[in-house]
Formats: sequence, structure tokens, C-alpha cells
Amino acid sequence: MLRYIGRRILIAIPTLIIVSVLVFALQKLLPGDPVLTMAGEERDPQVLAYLREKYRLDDPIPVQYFAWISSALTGNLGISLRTDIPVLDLIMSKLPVTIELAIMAMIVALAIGIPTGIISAVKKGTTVDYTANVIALSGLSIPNFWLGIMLIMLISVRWKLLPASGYVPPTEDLWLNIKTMLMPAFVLGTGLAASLMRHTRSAMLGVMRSDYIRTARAKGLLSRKVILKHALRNALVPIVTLSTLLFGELLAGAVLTEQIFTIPGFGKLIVDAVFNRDYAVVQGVVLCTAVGFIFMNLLADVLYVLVNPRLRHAA
Amino acid sequence: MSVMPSSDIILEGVGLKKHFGSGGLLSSPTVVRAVDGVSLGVRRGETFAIVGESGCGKSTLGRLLLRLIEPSDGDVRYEGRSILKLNKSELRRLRRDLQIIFQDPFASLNPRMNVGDIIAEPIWLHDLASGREKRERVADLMRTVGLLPTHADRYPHEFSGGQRQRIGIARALAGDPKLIVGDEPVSALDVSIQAQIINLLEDLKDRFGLTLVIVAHDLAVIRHMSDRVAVMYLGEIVELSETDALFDNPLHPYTQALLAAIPIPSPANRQPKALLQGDVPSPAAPPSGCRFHTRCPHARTLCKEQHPALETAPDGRQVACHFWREIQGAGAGSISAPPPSAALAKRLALYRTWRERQDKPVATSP
Amino acid sequence: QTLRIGLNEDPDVLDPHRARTFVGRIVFTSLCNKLVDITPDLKFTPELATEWQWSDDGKSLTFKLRPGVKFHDGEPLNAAAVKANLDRARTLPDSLRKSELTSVDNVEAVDDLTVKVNLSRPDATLISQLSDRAGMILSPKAFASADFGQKPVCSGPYKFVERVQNDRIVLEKFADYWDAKNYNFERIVFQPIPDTTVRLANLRSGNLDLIERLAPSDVPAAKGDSNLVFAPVSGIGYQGLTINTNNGERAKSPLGQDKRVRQALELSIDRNVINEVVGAGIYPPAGQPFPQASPYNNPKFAAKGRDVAKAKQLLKEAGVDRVKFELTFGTSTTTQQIAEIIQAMAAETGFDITLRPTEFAAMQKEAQAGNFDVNVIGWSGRVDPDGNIHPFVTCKGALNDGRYCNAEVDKLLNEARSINDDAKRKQLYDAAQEILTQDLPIIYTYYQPWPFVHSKKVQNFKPYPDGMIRLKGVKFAS
Amino acid sequence: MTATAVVAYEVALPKKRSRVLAKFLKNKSAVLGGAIVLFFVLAAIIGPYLAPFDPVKPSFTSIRKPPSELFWFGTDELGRDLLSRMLWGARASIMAGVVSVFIAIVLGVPFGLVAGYFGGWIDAAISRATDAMLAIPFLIFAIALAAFLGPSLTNAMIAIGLSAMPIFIRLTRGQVLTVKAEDYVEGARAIGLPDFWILVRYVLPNVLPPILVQGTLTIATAIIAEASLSFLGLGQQPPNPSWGSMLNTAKNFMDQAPWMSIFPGTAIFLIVLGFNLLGDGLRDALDPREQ
Amino acid sequence: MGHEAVRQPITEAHTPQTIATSAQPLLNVQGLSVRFDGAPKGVNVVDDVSFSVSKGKTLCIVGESGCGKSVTSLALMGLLPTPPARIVGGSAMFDGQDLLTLTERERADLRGDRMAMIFQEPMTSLNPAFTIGDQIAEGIVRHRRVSKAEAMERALDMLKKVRIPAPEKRLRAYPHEMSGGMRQRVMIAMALANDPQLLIADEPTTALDVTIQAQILTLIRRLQEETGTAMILITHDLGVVAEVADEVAVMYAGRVVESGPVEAIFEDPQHPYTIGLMGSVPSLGRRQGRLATIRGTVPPAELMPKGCRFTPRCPFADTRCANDPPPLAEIKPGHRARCWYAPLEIHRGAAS
Ligand SMILES: Nc1ncnc2c1ncn2[C@@H]1O[C@H](COP(=O)(O)OP(=O)(O)OP(=O)(O)O)[C@@H](O)[C@H]1O
Ligand SMILES: Nc1ncnc2c1ncn2[C@@H]1O[C@H](COP(=O)(O)OP(=O)(O)OP(=O)(O)O)[C@@H](O)[C@H]1O
Ligand SMILES: [Mg+2]
Ligand SMILES: [Mg+2]
Ligand code: NI
Repeated sequence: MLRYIGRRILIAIPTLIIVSVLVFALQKLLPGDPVLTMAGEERDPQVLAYLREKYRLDDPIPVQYFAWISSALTGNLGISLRTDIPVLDLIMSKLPVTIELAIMAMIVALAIGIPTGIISAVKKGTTVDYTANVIALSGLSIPNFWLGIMLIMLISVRWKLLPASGYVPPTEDLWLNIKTMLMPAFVLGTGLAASLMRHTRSAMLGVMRSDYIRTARAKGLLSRKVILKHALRNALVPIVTLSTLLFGELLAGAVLTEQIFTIPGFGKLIVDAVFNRDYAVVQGVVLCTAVGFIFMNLLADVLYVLVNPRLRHAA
Repeated sequence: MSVMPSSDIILEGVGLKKHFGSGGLLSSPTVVRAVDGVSLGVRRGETFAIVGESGCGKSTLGRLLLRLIEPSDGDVRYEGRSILKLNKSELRRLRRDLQIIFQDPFASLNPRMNVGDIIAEPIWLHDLASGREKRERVADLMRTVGLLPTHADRYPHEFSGGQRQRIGIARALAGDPKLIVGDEPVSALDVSIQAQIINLLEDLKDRFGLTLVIVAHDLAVIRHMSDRVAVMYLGEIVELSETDALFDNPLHPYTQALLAAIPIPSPANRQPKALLQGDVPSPAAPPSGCRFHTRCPHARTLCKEQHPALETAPDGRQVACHFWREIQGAGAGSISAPPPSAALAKRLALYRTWRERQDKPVATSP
Repeated sequence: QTLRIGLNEDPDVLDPHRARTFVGRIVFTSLCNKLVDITPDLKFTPELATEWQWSDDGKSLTFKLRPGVKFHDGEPLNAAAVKANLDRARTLPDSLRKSELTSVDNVEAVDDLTVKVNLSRPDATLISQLSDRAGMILSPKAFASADFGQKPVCSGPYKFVERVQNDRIVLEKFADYWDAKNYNFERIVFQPIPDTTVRLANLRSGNLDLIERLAPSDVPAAKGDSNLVFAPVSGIGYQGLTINTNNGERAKSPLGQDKRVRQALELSIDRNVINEVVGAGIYPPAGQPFPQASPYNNPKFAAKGRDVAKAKQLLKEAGVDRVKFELTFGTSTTTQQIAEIIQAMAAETGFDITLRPTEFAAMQKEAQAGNFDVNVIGWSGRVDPDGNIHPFVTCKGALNDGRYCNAEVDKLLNEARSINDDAKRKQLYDAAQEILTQDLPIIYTYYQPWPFVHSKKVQNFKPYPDGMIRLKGVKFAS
Repeated sequence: MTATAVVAYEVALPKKRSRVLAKFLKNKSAVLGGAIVLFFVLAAIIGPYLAPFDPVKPSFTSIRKPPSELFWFGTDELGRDLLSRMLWGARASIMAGVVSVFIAIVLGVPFGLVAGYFGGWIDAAISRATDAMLAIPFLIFAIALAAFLGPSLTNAMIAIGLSAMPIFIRLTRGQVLTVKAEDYVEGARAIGLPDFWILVRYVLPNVLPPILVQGTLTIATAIIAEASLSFLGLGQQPPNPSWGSMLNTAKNFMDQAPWMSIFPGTAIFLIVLGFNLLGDGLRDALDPREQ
Repeated sequence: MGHEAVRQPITEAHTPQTIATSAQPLLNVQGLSVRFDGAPKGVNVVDDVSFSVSKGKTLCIVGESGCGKSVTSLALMGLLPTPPARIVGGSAMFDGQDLLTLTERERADLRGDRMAMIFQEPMTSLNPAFTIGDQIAEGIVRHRRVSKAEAMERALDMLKKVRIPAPEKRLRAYPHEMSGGMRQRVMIAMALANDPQLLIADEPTTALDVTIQAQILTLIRRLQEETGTAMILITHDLGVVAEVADEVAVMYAGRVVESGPVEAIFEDPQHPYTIGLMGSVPSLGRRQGRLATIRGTVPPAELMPKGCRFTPRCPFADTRCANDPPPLAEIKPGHRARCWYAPLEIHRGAAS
């Protein structure tokens, strides 16, 4: 197992290098001049020149890249051009928020996706199946930004049940924290629920067709037990894997939802940084999310092995 | 290795080895010795059978002989020339001469090509014919294997297992091969269909002067079809012999056990059997010495320690056992194939007559 | 008592000398005192300086400082501190205030509470500059440290507590503030919420007490909510169309070369429609850079009405049939609507406009490079008239993207910035406008309002034309 | 044995060529999905000819009018007929979905084929690059690309297509690995078929169905992504409508003019639903294990 | 010992009934018909199937792939997927009860208790996620009032019974750690755990190698002798039939075409299909020329003839065969064949 993880980590290194090059190249390709953005309304030419010099923006791009990557390797991800805050501090302060949102969204997604998936697999071809399908798919097909605003309008403005947006750290006020995260988690979660539901459904269908389900029934077990013990246990393997992958995506993917609910997480950070040409932040944060994503992939593989006795014992 | 004069040998494997390094996703990598030092020679025009239990390396050997996979060691010679060093065009020529029929009629045809195209592909590839001529050849081939040429535009899923196997055979024949390897060509088929395919293969062999290498695990089929048999156990040949001699007097204890295990289709002759105990060991960790010693009723300490070589017995048979001389005859007569009962014989004869009569008016070939 | 304020975006670095954003200025208003402040009718009023005096030649300005003022770190605010600040603003390599203080030659601390600023040339704009970020006085002890931008130390009514980027900036009442009794809130929390609908929703649901820059589309909702007070003020900034008249190849079009074509374009636009349809009535038509509240505003140059016939006539005179150009604008819903309206209106007189929404960062660079026909631009406005016109239309103006260049205009505007006589200045500006309204390097469309909304319980809030939030006297209804 | 005898009764066998179609037609939700998609595609094709009003010309006299007999879907903030804009927008939105997925497939599938079939260092290189692209958040990737290429519908489609490409590389590669192990591929090698032809005639046709299914699902994602890019101003350019950009504007008028968001919102919901159902149905119809 | 406690009630519960019914067949299936939704009208996948098994006896069902062997056995076990499968006729009297009219719950109570089943695919028939012990014990806990620990004890006994080496270790093993033969033994242990009266084995050895097949067959036979369980063994290998069967039912295309004692079937086959089948099996003796084959394949459902379903492949068929389904007529006591012309030498002896 350790060997395996070790090898996977080795494989991740070239991936990370490609990510860093890609991100670097991508934002160098972006139109616009970060210095112009930084220099403000007045655009003092002297200041422009100074900033250009300071951030070595006139160096050849490979030189810039190596300068950045070598300092990144020493743990220095640079300083936000916009706010002077070290990128590492930014990442550290946003990471818990992002993780919390991801976890809550995942809970919502699992709570919706898995039961509907099971029900629609068991009731395949019936109205229940179609209804569950349509409900789950509706989560996928409503754009997050729109659903978000709808919810704010209804729940916060009209009914005044939950705060409209913002973020309160759980250390400050746990209850308020949960209340503020509820809507964004719901918006994000419903989007994922559809894919979880579909995968649960097809995994369950696949498993329900398998011979050992017939064996379980031949033992006289009742349907409920067959479904919840024998079938679900096996269907869980792909679901767990998928969940970790989705979680990896969530770590950085909540761009619009964070925007709407003004949640100070990674998504909002990156988008703002892209629009402000805050290079150091874009690079640092994307690199960090990539690490998270790769880690989640690794975790997915490890979990896959762990929940799958066939592989666990081979280890 | 073979005792026969080499001019008679069409295809020869010399010291073939194939080791699969199963990547060891989680554990340390294990090496599966699928084929471990096999030498054999296939004579022109014969039907050569390879038998053995599941996982003993039969398919791997078959593929090695066609160079569909590269051997880890050893050589394959076709018409006396090594086929491992061929250049592109020579290899292509070789691919015409040596063909394969697969076990699984459902997996061995491209589901997205119609039957006509499947059969025509070797013709197109080797530039044997084109246009009208090609279509005629395809129709001919289909007729040859007992398919209707009008079905050329159908897809494999529209055919039954037996028919698909015929499609596979037609395709194998399309390049005018000299030798066909059948990797369990009838194992997946029902008895009645199996009989049809066996007959077809025999007819084709006679008609086109083919050499057949049949991989199988059904000993009855082998006895019926083959001239010589190689018995494999865990990647090695343990006995190689003329078919009748092998069935009449198996030399190797494994062959003896194999024959003993066959159920006899005659309720009147039920008899208790000496059964082989245990499972086939994993080819990733084969036992030391004689690989069969873990299950062999005659095993002694020597067997555990020393690997027996394939010896040639006086009558030309080959066997890999330290004590084959002593246990000779232990398995003789293990197969008592009683003649069919009078009633059955009579009705079978009747059945044959009626079948022939019925087929005659529309019979075309063969 | 905590006052929660919803901002339109997240401020940048919290160092007044290096900051650039408008929202940053809102935060600084509570955090940092400046030498001079303004009144709602744009007059200067004492803040840190109790009085100031121009020398007769207009080349030196002497400030008397308020005694007993302390920085948040307890250091005293005296003449030396002011000198250190003005020197820092002029010399810090990445100071964005340099251009505002170019006229300053040196600063003298005459005595503990007297500062004398010596100029290299007379500069009428200086006071107004010092009423903004350039005049903010930071603790010299604190700005020596490298992370001042993250932990600003000033002398304003509120001191810095914490900042979570993209989330909030928290300020806390400074007990030793010289005017502490007039400030009623214990804490101020600024929350950046870029989406205006969400910002308003937060206000309506009670999470916020005050928001700035309401989108016009939300005006009816704000007005309709009985718990809210809609407090708009006409700003000192404007929106307009910058036309590329002289910047590279793209200027060589009928629109760039022939002022009649530009006049025709102006006449095609019905600013009242923009005000009503997009602006919900808070986008007053603009025909000149000076806001209505400004003494330099001249009714003579008020926004022209739409006149299709005349526009067509002008095009005919210019010898063109249909004029094609590309209209570049920043990606925002409101701007986009305006662009769409202009496109539709101008089409009727003979302009074929392609719309090109561009992300802001990209737009700036393209604009500088002359890679545009017409840009929709906005200017947040400065108290002194010079700031609203000089950088945009003088040949070397830093913000003159169209590179409009007219020696006469340059002469008039340069002179206007160097004299302190208001009446004289107005004449000069009028003369310049006479030319500019003919040449039309910029077509002004409307005055940028600052629509604030706050909840009913917030009392005594007074919106200022500069868009800043001044909390003196503001309190919650008890 | 004789040929004719063997197949005597088969002459009468009905043709089963349309088994996939039949299976598809039996699947109610798939047919529903297909019908929805067909409806919207038709709307996109002929809609503009049916549109009662000019979709881009503002009319200052009819701003934000609720649905009425004249304006079935009401009007927008510049007085434009929503129905007409929806009909024109259908084209943009569906194109955004279909074209970007087309781009993703056309670029992604060959890479996946090569990586999966040849393995070795080519595979390693392509796989690592794919991982890297997947590790960068989809929307960020799309935003950066769209910003680089400049905001326009075409560029948004390219950006979405490129961002969706790694999924197809990965999917194709995985499929190729399974197909490569099939007997019929070995059979093709046994007759001496060169790799290129094996890829084209054997591997590609057999990996295509799951890719097509993934394609229909990704179309849904792409339509939403276009809406999201519109939200950031990087999608369809004004004054031309797309459902995403309409929805984006409409969210500012949620209170005063709910119809402005209800119609495009519903349309997006329906088409995404349609494509999803269609994709599911296709998967079932193409999967021989499903009955 | 643990298993005593477990076994006591089992024997007590069953003895009276088995004694009372031992004279008659344990299971008597009459006219069983199963239809699949969407199949052409009148073409039942299993059509009018009748057979019976007595205590301690073995009935073999043979026939080509797809002829309905598995469907028949699943119908008896109540494991048919419904829909699409539907039992449209017949009765199956098991120990005085008609299996086909029981409620789902009653069937579930019966399954794994008084009747059990072994499946064809040992590799896939065990749940990969649970240990062998869990899977055996589960069935015991379901039907017996015993604790989990007692059930495990019983499971261990069963593993010993099916001759699994190192049974204590195997109890905690997962299916993937075992070979196909071992898994099939586990399946047998699982099926026999509650001492069923009837065991249905659906091709239990098809997937196994000959040497392993011989081991398993011997094991099943020995266990059957020990417990007196009645068995239905499904296979398509005539050799296996000859070795283990007491009674044989030959199925073709959903119908029983011939049934009778094993000797009768092998020595005196009546139905042309049975004869063709015998001729298709290569002999283990010296080669005797070409095989006699049955031509063609089973017709697809939509082309199924109205009369005898073997008509298109039968050398002896005529129009009567094509139109009128022959009855399963008794030829000799206990030996029935579904052919108009049986015995053939009498009706078809002379050339026509
Ligand atoms: N590509 C491969 N990679 C790794 N191991 C392989 C591969 N192909 C075959 N093996 C292993 O080699 C051994 C021999 O396999 P082979 O397929 O030749 O057996 P076989 O005798 O044909 O068995 P069967 O009767 O089941 O077809 C088996 O243990 C198998 O697992
Ligand atoms: N779920 C199902 N839906 C539709 N048809 C089915 C289903 N299950 C089985 N059948 C059909 O019923 C017929 C009988 O199948 P069955 O599994 O009983 O055959 P079998 O005799 O057991 O064959 P084998 O020897 O291959 O196991 C077949 O033609 C099969 O196609
Ligand atoms: Mg094999
Ligand atoms: Mg079966
Ligand atoms: Ni005991």
C-alpha cells in the first residue's frame, strides 16, 4: 500500500509541474497589463515603470517562470500584487472556508444523491424512477448563480430565515456559521447531487444484476436487506470514489457560488485574482487547488482499495 | 526437440517462455510464468492438440506460436525460419499463413462491422481481390462455412454463437492460411453446435490441406479431432503423444488423472474414481521440482526437489516424469467407452439416414 | 454597536499612498484623517489642519495643525509627521500619489504644529489633493514597517482591527480620537459584496446597515422597501465616451478625424432615455466634466438633446453615409445596457456600432495602446475641476487614451491649474470647454451618482458627492 | 453438412438493424429527452424566422412589460420581446453546447486513442498533461481561456471545448484500454492489420458510444458553462441574446420582472434535462447489458 | 458442541413431514409455464414443463443453452425477475404446498431453508464485500433462531463438511482469495447450511476444470447420500448426467421433450433431439467417423413453430409436427417422450 501511494505521489510530480507551467502560461496569455491595473486611475508612468521593474515583468517569460517556481519550492509563493498579503497566508485563511463549504455541499449532495439513486434503481422504469431522475437532474440544470439569487430572494429577503451572504468563522459563532453556509452548500450540493444520483443508480443497477444478489435472495434474505446490505455495500465502491473526486473539484470549483454568496473561499479568490491580474495569487492558489485535486484523486484510489476487499487483501 | 525430421515440421516452438510481470498494483510485482520452457513441433497437415486445466498457459502458447505476443525467451520457427526477426512485409505474409480462431464467439468479432466486411478484411488487406471478385470470394467463404451469402450485410449480434464461430472461421480462411490455431474454438458452444463446428473444421482441413493446432480442455473433442496431443500443466508440457496412444495408456500421472476425471456418458458404467486432490497452484508461485508433485498420487521426495525433463519414450512419446516407467499402466483403461446400446445405435443410424436424405436435395457443398 | 457597510468590491492595499481603489477611499475615510476635508457642497473644511494659508506668489502653503491629535499607536501627530508623510507620498517608489503632488518641491516643519509646503509652481489643485489620500497622515513609526499595507495605523476616528481578504475589514472606535464624541459606533465592518442584487438583499434581510452604489435596476426595490432609506447623491464623477482621435491607426476613421461626425454621434444619443431606461432616474445627463454641484459647471454646456435630423445633416456635410465603429466597454450589466441603447439610437442616424464588452484589465491596456475606436469610460471625479478634465484632454494627459491634442486647450488648462482665483479659473475652463464641446474628444453621457441605501435605523447619514461615507454624527435610532 | 440446411429458416429472420433505435424508443424518458432536444433544436433552426419582433432593437415604450397577448413572454429591460430573444438565443445556447463538445471530442478523442492504444511514454505524457488540465478548475480554465481569446461566443465555445477536452481524453483512454484487450482487436492483429487501421476500424467505433453519451451530458454542462461565462461577460456578446446572458441580466430584475428569468431559466433547465435524458437513454440503448 | 444446538431443531422440524411424504415425490411440477414480457404471443420461455423429484433422488435437467433450464429453476425458487418474467400456468407442489401460489414473504421463508440453490458461476455468485463466514452465517441467522456466534460455528462445520482445507482460516477469507472450486464448495456449504430438503444446482460444475468438476460432483453426491436431500441438477453435459442422475428430463426450447430414468434415456432414447444430442457428443473411444449433428440452431422466439418446437431441426418432421404440439406421452412406465413418431423405428423405420 505504501509503495503504491509512494508511486502515485511520484506520478503527481510531473503533473504538478505541468500544472504550474500551464497556469503560468495561461495567465501570461491573458490580455491586459497587471501594472496598469495596479497603478490605479492615475496611471503615473513613473510608478508603472517602477512596478514593472519590481515584479520583473519585463524579463523573458521562462526567466519569470523559473524565478517563481524556485521561490515557490522554498515555500514562498509571493505576495498579492493587489493587497500585499503573502499568497501563502491567503491560502491558509481561505482553505478552511473552502473545505467547510466543500464538506457541507458534499453532505447535501450525498444526502440527496444516494437515496434518490437507490430508490430509482430499485424502482427502475417506474414513475418513482422518472421523478427522482428529474428532481436530481433539475439540480444540475439550474445554473448555480441563478438558483443562488433565487434562494437569497426567497429565504433571506422574503422570509428572513437565513443570512443572505457572508461568512462567519465557526470559531466565532458556530450556529451562525452553519446558517450562512446552508444556502451555498445547498446550491453547490444540488448541482453535484445529480451526478451522484446517476452514478448511484447505475452502480446499483449494475450490482443488482449481479449473481451474488441472486445468491443473497436465494438464502431467503428479504429485499430490504439485500438492497441495503449486499447491493449498497458493493455499489458504494464507485460512489465513494466519485465522491472524493467531486470533493476535489469542489475545492476550487465553487467559483460562482462563492461569488453570489460572497464566501471568501478559493473560487472567489482565484476569479478576483484573474480579473485583477494578480499573478502571484492565481499561480499560488491554482497550484494549491491542483495539489488538493491530485490529493483527492489519490485518496479516491486509496479509498477504492480500502472499500474493496478484493484489492485490500491483495495489498 | 521433436523426434520427427524437421522437413515435416511446419511450425516449431523452441524453448518458449512467456512471463507476465503483473504490475503488482498494491503488492510487490509478481511474475506469472504463463509458459515456461515449451518446445514442440507441429507437423504439416496434422491436427495438433494442446490440453490442460484453466490457466495452465494454453492460450498464451497458442498466441506465442503466432507471435501475437512476444516471447520472453525462445524462438518460433515457421517453415524452418524464425518468425521473431521478420520485417514488416514478411510479417504481413506470415499473418496470411497463420490464423487464429478464438474461443468466445461473442467477443471475437467486431460488433460494429458487418459480416461481409469482417470476412473481406483479410482479402482487402492482403490485396487478394477487389470489387466484384472480392464480393464473390466473401460469398464463397460464407457458403463454405455454411452461412448464407445474403447475410453479408448483417452484424455479428444478429447471429447465434455457432454462426459467429463460422464467421470467425471464414475470416480465418480468407487469407488462404496454411495453419490455423483454434483457441478453444468449440468450448463455448452447445453440444449440438459444437458437433457442427467440429465437423466443419475437419471438412475444411481436408479440403484446404490445413494444419490445425487446437487448444482445448474437453478431452473427448481432442480425441475425436486430433492426431497428436500435448498435455500442459502450469506452463509446461508434461506429455506429448499420438492421440490414441495417449488415451489408451497415459504415461504422466497428470494425464492419467485428467482422463480419470472425465465423466463417462453411460449410466450403466458408473464406477468410483481415483480423484485428483486439491487445486491447480498459481502460476505465479509454481511448486518446486516437478510442478505436479503437490497433487500427484505417486509423488516422492525426488519430485519435490528435482524438475523432470521431457524425456522421449521408446515409442516416440514424450513425458516429463521421473517415474513414468514405474507407474506406466496406472491409468490404462481408465477410459472405458462402452459401445452405445443397441437401441441407441439403431436409432442413431436411422437418424443419420434421415438427415442425409433430407439434406440431399438442397445440398450444395461440401 | 456595530455598523455593517456593504461595499461594491474588495479594497486593495490599505496604504493610502499606494492604494488605488475607490472603495479603499471609503475605508480610509473612517480610518485615516487628512489635512483637509470637504463639505457636501464641495468646500474645503478643516480636519487635521485647523487653518491654511497660501503665500502671495501661490508657491507655498502653510498649515496649522490641530493640537493634541494622536495616531492609533499613540504617537503624536505633529508637523514632523506630516512632513514625513508628504515626503513618503512623493518618494515611495510605488506611491500612486506622486502625480498628485508633482508641484510640491519640499516640505518644512516650521514648528511642532506648523507645516509649510513649498511648490515649484503655483498649483490650484493642491488643497483638493490634500483633501484626499495624498493628504492622509499615517503614523511614521508604523509606515516604516514593510507590512503597513496590511496593518495601517492612522489617526482617524476608527482604528484597524482585522482584514480578511474578500470577506471583511473590521475597524474599531479609537478612544483617543480628538472628535470621539461625535462617533457613535463601536465597530465598523466593511463587507465587499460585488453583486448589487445580493448586496441589497443583505441590506433588506438585515445583515447590513448601509450599502453603497446600488444598481439602478434595484432602485425600485430599495424605494419600495419601507425599512430602507434611499439616499442618492449626484457625484462628482461622470460617464462618457472617449473617442480615439489621435492614437494610432484606429484614429484614422471618419469618427476620429472629423469632429462633425462626433457631433453627429452626440446628437444621436438621447441621454434622457439612458437616465430613464437604465438609470432609473438617477443618471442625470452630462454635457461637461464638471458636476452640477460644482461652481465650474456652466449651463451653457449642458447636455444636448437628441436631434436626428441635425445629426444626419452633419454626417452629410462630413461626406459620409454610414459610419462604422466599435464601442468598447467594461463588462457590467449597466454599462452593457447603455451600450446597447447607444447602439440602437445611433443606428437611426447612420452609425453601425459593434459592441465589444471587455474585461477591465484588458480594456485599460488596449486603451493605452490605441487599440479602440470608442471606449465607454467612467471617472470617479475629483473635487478640484482640474482633476476631471486636465488628465483627459491635454496632450500629455496620463488618462488621455484618445491622445486628443490641442495646443490651445493645453494652454488654457495648464493656466487654470496654476491660479488660485476661482473666477479667473472658471473663465479659463469655459474657454477650454468652448473648444472641447466642438471637438468632442469625449462625449459625456451622465453624471455618476452615488446611490446609498441604508436601513431606517441608521440616522443622520449624509451622502457626499465624492461618494465617501462620513460617519460623524451617524447613529442608530434608539 | 450443408450450408442451406443450416440456415434454412433464417431466410425469414426479420432484420434487426434498428435494435438500438427500438430499444431507445422503448425508453420513455429517453424519448422525452430526445423530443425536448429536438424541439429546441428546431426552435434554434427555424425560430429566428418565426420570431415576432427584432430581438436586438430596444423599444423604450415597452420596457419590462409582463407577458401579454402581444409579448407572449413579456419584454426585457430595454423593451425587447423576450420570446424573440429566446428564439434567437436558442441558437447561441445550443451552439455553445454542441460546438464546444464537438471541439472537445474532436481534440480529445485522438489523444485518448493514441495514449490508450500505444501506451508507454506517449501515454504517460498525455495522461500527465490530462491530469494537469483536470487539476485546474474547469471554470477557471474556461475563464482564463475566454479572457485570453477575447470575449465572444465563438471564443467561449473554444474555451469551454478546450476545458472539457481532458474529460474526453481520459474517457477515451480508459475505453481504449478495455477495447484493446478484446479478442476482436487481437484478431485484427492476427490478420496483420496495421495499427492505424485497427484504431480506425476497430477501436474507434467501439469507444465511440460511451463518448457520445458523455458528449450529450457534457453538452448540458457546456450550456451551463456558457451561462456562467455570460455571467462574467465572457459569453455571447450584446446585443445578441443567449439564454445564459439573458438570465444573467434578468437576475437584476428578479423582483420587478420575474418573467425575464423564468423563461430563459426554464429553457436552460429543459434543454439540459433533455440532453441528460437523451444521454441516459443513449447509454441504455447502446449498452447490450441493458434490456 | 455448538452445532448440536443448531441441528436439533432442524431435524425435529422436518422429520414428521418427510416421513409422511416420502412415498410421494417431494416436489411435483405440473405444466409450469413462464412468459417474458415482450415475447411473441403464445411463445413461453418455459412451456408446460412437468417433472418430479423424490427425497434422496437426483433429477437432471439437460438441454441446450437458452432452453429454459435456469428459468425453470428460478421460477421454483421464486427468484425470477418479475417483471419481465411472469409465471402463467402450472403448479409446483413442494411438500404439500404449491410454491407458485405462495406470497413473496412465504417464499423468502422457504428459500435457503427448506429449498436451496447453487449457481453456475462460482466466481461471481459470492458477494465480494463480505467474508465467507458472514455469507454462510447470514442464511442461518435468517432462518434459525440462533446467535451470530452460533451461526458462525455452524458455518465452520459446513466448511469442514465440504472439505475445505483450513476451514477456520477460510471463514474469515473473502471470496476473491479462493479458487473457483473452493468457491463452489462454499456455495454448496451455504446451500446446505440449513439442511434443505431440496437442492437445486444450476450447472454447478460448468465453469470448472474437469478435475475440479469431478471433485465437486463427488462431493455433492456424498453429501446428498448423507442427508437424503432431493436434488435437481441442471447441466448440459451428458457425461455428468450419466454419472449422477436417477431421473432425467431433456428440455428443448422451453419444453420437456423426454423424461425418464437415466438408464432409459441413455439406452433407449426416444426423442429425435435426445438421439441427435447423443450423436453430437464425441466418443472417448477410438474415432468413429463424423459426428451425427443436429442441424441449425434453436429458432428465435418469433419463428417458433406452433407444433413441436424441434420441427425445423428434426430429420423426421412433417407437417403434423409443425402444426400440432405432441403430448408428453408415456412410452414405457416412467419414460415419456414428446414426439408423434416415438418409437422411431416403428413409425419411421422404413424409408418414406
Ligand atoms: N496479459 C496477461 N498479463 C498477465 N498475466 C496473464 C496474461 N495473459 C495470461 N496471463 C496469465 O497467464 C496464465 C496462463 O494464461 P492462459 O490464458 O494462457 O491460460 P489458459 O490455459 O488459456 O487458460 P484458460 O483455459 O482459462 O483459457 C494465467 O495464470 C493467466 O492469468
Ligand atoms: N430476464 C430475461 N428477460 C428476457 N428473456 C430472458 C431473461 N432471462 C432469460 N431469458 C430467456 O429465457 C430463455 C431461457 O433462459 P435460461 O437462462 O433458462 O436458459 P438455460 O437453459 O439456463 O441456458 P444456459 O445453459 O445458457 O444457462 C432464454 O432464451 C433467455 O434468452
Ligand atoms: Mg485460454
Ligand atoms: Mg442457465
Ligand atoms: Ni459442534
